[in-house]
Amino acid sequence: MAVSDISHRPRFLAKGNVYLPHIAVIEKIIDETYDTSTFHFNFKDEKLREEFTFESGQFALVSILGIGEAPFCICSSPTRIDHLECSIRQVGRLTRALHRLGVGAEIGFRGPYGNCFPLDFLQGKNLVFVGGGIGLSPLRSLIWNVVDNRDRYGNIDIIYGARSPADLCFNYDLEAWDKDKTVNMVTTVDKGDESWTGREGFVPQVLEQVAPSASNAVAIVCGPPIMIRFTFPVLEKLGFTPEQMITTLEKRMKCGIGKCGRCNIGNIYVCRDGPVFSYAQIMSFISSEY
Amino acid sequence: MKDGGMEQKLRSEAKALLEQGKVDYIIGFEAGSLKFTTTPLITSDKDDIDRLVINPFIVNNLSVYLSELKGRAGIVVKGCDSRSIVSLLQDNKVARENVVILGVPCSGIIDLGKVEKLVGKDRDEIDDITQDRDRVVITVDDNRREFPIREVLFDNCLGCELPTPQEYDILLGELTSAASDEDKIASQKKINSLKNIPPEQRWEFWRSEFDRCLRCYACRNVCPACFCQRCFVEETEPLWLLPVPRWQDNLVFQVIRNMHVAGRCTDCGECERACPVNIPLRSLTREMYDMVDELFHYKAGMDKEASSFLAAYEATDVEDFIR
Amino acid sequence: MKKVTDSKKISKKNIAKLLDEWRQEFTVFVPWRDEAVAKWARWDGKDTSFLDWYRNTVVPPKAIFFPPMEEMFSFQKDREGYHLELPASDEPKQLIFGIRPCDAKALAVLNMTFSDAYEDPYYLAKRNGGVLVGLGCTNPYDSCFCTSLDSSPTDSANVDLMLTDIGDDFLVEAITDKGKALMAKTSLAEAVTRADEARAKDVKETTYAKVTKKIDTEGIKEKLLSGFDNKDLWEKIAAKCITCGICTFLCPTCYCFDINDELVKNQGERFRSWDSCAFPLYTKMPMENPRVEKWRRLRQKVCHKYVFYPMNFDVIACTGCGRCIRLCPVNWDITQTLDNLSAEAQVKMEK
Amino acid sequence: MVCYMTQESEWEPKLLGFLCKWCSYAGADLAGTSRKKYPANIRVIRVPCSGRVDPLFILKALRLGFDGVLVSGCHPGDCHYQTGNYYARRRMAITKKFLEYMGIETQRIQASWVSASEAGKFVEVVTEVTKEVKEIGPNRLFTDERRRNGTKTTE
Repeated sequence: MAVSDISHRPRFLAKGNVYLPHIAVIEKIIDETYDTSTFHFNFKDEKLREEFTFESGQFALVSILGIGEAPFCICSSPTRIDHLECSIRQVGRLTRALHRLGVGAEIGFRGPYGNCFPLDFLQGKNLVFVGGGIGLSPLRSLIWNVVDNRDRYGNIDIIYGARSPADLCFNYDLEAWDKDKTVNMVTTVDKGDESWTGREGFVPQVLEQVAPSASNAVAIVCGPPIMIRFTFPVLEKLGFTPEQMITTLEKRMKCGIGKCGRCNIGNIYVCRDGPVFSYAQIMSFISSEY
Repeated sequence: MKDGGMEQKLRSEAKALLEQGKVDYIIGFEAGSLKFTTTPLITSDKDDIDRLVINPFIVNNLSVYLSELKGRAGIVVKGCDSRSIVSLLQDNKVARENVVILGVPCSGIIDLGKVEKLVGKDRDEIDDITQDRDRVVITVDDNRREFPIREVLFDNCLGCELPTPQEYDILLGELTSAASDEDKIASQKKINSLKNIPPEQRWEFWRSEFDRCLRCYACRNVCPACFCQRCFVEETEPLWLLPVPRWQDNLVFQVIRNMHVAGRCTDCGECERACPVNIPLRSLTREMYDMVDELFHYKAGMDKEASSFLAAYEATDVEDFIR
Repeated sequence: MKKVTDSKKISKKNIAKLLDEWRQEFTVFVPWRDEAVAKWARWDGKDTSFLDWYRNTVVPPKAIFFPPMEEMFSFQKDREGYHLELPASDEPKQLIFGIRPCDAKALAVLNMTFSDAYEDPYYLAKRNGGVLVGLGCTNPYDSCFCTSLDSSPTDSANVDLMLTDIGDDFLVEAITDKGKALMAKTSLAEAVTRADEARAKDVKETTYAKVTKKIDTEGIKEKLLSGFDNKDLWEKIAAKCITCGICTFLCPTCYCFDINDELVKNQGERFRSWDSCAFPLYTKMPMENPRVEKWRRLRQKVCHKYVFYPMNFDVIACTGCGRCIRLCPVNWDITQTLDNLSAEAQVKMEK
Repeated sequence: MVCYMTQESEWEPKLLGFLCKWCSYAGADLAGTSRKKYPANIRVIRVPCSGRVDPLFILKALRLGFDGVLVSGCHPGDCHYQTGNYYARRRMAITKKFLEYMGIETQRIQASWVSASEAGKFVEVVTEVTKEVKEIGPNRLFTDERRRNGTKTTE
């Protein structure tokens, strides 16, 4: 993979009409599972390609003009930006239409929006990544970011699970991290099939077995809400404080910039103040509003 | 209809129903927060029962709450509302054993819009509105004026065919009689004048009416016959209509809504009353009601044993329009 | 207290002339009642009868700056790809004549949202070019409760020019530079007398007293938060709600919107339109919906206005215009809800 | 969706037909295979039964700019599913009448019974419907006033 690191570029901010999407062209589509694909794309505008920056954890509103718009996290890393990547699962009108597109098709892209994973806070710490299903995509951006600057961080544990072997996303990345001697990669599935030789078990249980130390560590958890709900108690048991747990929230969004109102929980707007939160920030309302 | 006797009877019956555990809730009316208004009261608390009222301002068709409540409910209904319940029974949306129907023989509900027009004052500027049989006394700034009640009733009440509930367990008063033919004709005035203009003008009329529709869906949500779990306008695959208040989409939405409630709509007039921008929706629903009656001799909510209108057919149904 | 000595007066007879002068420079909007509904419309150049009947409009003036539906951009698709085009903005300067203080305050609230973090170009382009000419109420509705929310029926805080009805004339106060510039241009303004000023003061006081509906905003945030997780209470409060969009669509401070695309052949448009937290689809995601039950949606509406919005912008996002009470098909009354919640909080504290 | 670029005199109506696959669709097929000519104005959507046709389909077609809609199914008593066409008949009756009340020309909404063997009748129906719709002119029901005279041809 040709790697160009853009983390040194001045931060890109949308100018003018923030609702106007940039046009991007799909360069490659990788099928991850039967219903999920990763789209590699690049801006049509050469100048924008040079200027554009983002940080791990940020999201963008991807659209097909005429169909609609929806938020997706940028799942590639800012340290590897030949192109941008979004992993998209077929769940509705827009995502199904996206899956009907081929290489060369144009999509709308506006962003990046939202906050990002707190790299400063993570530096020098041991990192525990806990991911489930397509929830790996925001983590993936951060994991590559961290791996590409390996000396700045302590131990890295990655615990990733999916419902079945066929539901595992980013197999090529999983392999790369598995080979990486400086990373402890644990892959699990809820239920394996005949050819599956790896671990079986739900992510929270596997996390408990792996039992990473909480000392000087931060856990970053992304996945379906049900997994998140069961993972936090396990982390607490392992000695993680709410400040040591980081997650991303997912809400329905239309504007992405804190105006349209639908991602509002309490006084926060997930699009404007999130999507990355520490458990300490959200523990008060996660039970009642999420 | 301000009938102390009826109110007393309602309260004692409702209390008994709750006390004997025959129902889990009572759905009735209590005084509203504004002058001359009432508001639905949905309660399982015996102490709330004394707030129940019956007066000429009990506008809402409470049967709209039936399909969402769990358990058994005692419900206060007027003639048209009771037919909505029958219609819900026909569609199996409500089980008969789960409702105790407290029937109010209705002598018509006062349309505050008409009152306002009649006296040239807004509702809150009027001091008193009292019904005395077929007269109504309206007092504004100590000035008492008397009008025939028919001048201030809702159009659908004016032409009401069945003011006494069609289906009830407890009847709270004496039977009332249907509207006179003269009143029935008067209640159809708007529709008839529409029918008398050329089709292009009629289309133009509806176009301009639906131009101001905001798509708040109050007409749909207030309608007991609109009980779909997910309305066709909310469907995205296929996307029938944009959820955008353009007159074209607004009009299609309303026409299709009318198709869906054909044979279910009992002309309770709630859609028109709820509309914040006063689109004359009853001119659509009532025409559909009459059309169904005329073509198929079917009136909504009259027979709980009958099949729902659009889920049935007769071998002899009209087909003169088919080639 | 503002100095009233700078004020002028304008005869009611001259209002048509004044509007005509302004019409040269602005698109003038006035309250308008076609056969069905009171809303805002372009002034026709003649009719000032609204001065007689106008109490407030059903559709709030937010609709002028933030319309129920607007085109965000259009696009064309050809062999070279998509071409985007912004709609032509032909009406940058709009003058709203006769806006009520509650609605003017609501626009100030909308300003906060639409200029926060990212600027909303559609709203701000219209709003920044707009002039608000306020007209104090003399006859508030029984559903109005603006005096409980740091405002009054004659509050001049959020307008450029403020008019107060003093009989045959309007007393005119120029509040902002925009307003002062407008007054400097017209020759219709006359000097005011002591008696006029006294009359204006009297009108303001009398009207203030006419607003009888009250809510207690003291500690309202804490009270609402203390009952936030009380499911039974919220279920009871929401029982009669039919979850239509009336209260939110016609609320002058509600700003939620939806974005939708339409494509016909190779050209299309992206629209934004009002949306409401009362609708279940509002928060629906493909796999789940955090607010399926209607009490959760209603709770969001109430708490957003009285708790969350103040936490972000330091102002309650309700101006007491009373539309949501007047227009609700089931007479769901937000003031009663706030009372109930306060009472509940009281009981809880006593325990 | 329909273009009005052409001169009025050259205008040909565009019809949408919802044809039951057991009868009318087969009838149309037979008309084709037996080289009977019928107007090319009709576009066909095959439906499993005339009972499948929702009034929404009809309105959507008009909304999209079709000048007329034809729903065609099996003769009474011949429905493949026993009764589907009876339900369709009720629905079509109120749809047609109600849309007429709204101000839509009644000729734009048409219904027919055409069996699989009635190729001749199918040709007849389509020819007549085309003629009738042509007489009343293009469907501009849903065109915006401001666009009616312009060249912008969508909606």
